Amino acid sequence: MSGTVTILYFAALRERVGRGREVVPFGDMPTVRALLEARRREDAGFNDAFSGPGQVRVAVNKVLADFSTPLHAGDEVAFFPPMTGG
Amino acid sequence: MSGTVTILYFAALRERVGRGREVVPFGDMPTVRALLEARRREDAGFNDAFSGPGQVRVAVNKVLADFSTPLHAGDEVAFFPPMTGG
Amino acid sequence: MSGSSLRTAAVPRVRVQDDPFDIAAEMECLRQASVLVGGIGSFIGVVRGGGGLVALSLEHYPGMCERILTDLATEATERFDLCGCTVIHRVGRLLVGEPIVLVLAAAAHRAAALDATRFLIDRLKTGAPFWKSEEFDDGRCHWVESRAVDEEAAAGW
Amino acid sequence: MSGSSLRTAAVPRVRVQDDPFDIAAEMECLRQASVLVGGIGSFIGVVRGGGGLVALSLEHYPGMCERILTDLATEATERFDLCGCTVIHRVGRLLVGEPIVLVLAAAAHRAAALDATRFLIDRLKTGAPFWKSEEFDDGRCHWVESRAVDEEAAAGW
Repeated sequence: MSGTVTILYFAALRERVGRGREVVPFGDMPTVRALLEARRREDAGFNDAFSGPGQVRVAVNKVLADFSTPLHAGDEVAFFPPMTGG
Repeated sequence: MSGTVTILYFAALRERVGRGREVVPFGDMPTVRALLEARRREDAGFNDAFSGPGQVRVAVNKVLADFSTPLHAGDEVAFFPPMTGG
Repeated sequence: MSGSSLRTAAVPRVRVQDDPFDIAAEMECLRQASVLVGGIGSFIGVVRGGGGLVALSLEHYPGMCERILTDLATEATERFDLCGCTVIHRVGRLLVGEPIVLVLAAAAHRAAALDATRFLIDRLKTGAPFWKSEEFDDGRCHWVESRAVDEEAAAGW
Repeated sequence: MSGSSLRTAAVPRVRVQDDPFDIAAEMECLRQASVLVGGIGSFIGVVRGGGGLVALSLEHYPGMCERILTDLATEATERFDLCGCTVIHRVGRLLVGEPIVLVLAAAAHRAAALDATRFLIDRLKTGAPFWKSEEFDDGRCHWVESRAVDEEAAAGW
């Protein structure tokens, strides 16, 4: 396993995480859930951000996904609160 | 009983009657139905027009009415087919 | 700041005219009716071509027509708690592709704005004294008959 | 002359932009999409004032947003047999009274045009990656939370 995964954060989640984008080594993260758990272990602030109020939605490569969606090197994973357009 | 009643015709009914407006003596026409019957007796063409296809709607003084609506001298009575706006 | 106090000036704008209407200006007027406007619904009816149709001629009953449209717009304003609404209907000869009617409804929320838009056009179709005559490219002309589906749509409200 | 043959060019127009949109020009574009257009439904969302609100700031997920709006507009075109439809959504800081979103749907008949308009705005609200932050006159800012009523409206289609 090599390469990286790009992670994007939007709206309230971006503010709580304190950044909008980061690139992490792909490592041993076969799913969105595994990526999240790895980030939480590495970064306490990250853990707090995801424990904040409201639900967290996820997209993989700009398509709505869920925590069991498989990941591959080069993927773009985005985390955000429920959408409020219109 | 004195005075007149103004009669208006619209759309297909105007074309069948052959005129858009006429003023008739009020006479003994206590209702829209009585007015219609009097006009039919006086004018065979009028009778044909009202026997044509489709329903006839009526308004008295610009308010939707029916054939039993009472009439008074000076009233404006309009006959027309079902409305097709929009 | 209550909605009703800001809406006391919500007098419907109703017009019957030969000329085209200015959609952007009408929309702008409603948008500025109140700071409580959150959505504006609209419908524009257009002369639909096909089957050799060249034009529609629209006849109306002056006076009664404006009164009925005003009553309808007032009913919509109360029923859907509108910040404002506008109904403009053209008459005369209109070519294929030309706009016939404009309905606009502004409300705090989208559901009311869209419901009111539909209410206005559904009720106008069979309840306001307009009549359409169709003109075809072979010279035929005939009066459009009312459609059961339109009567049902109007009765549904 | 069949509807479908004249509608093959009905590619939805979708844009996400900072700038205001030109409602009349967009409407005109749809009106001329086909001679079979009989009605155009529209909805405009506006920044609603009240409670000390000064502005909304709209954030979006570039790329995903346009893709979702295009999918939504394509679904509407097929489902409601549209002659054309347009979705324009603004992002950035928008003051009270400014238009946020424009949805337009052109069809042969009014029911389809109005249904499609509602479908598009209902589904867009909770299904496209936009997020709103409210800014108040006392300096407070907070993210708008999604509303159950909007989730239900979207799920209703």
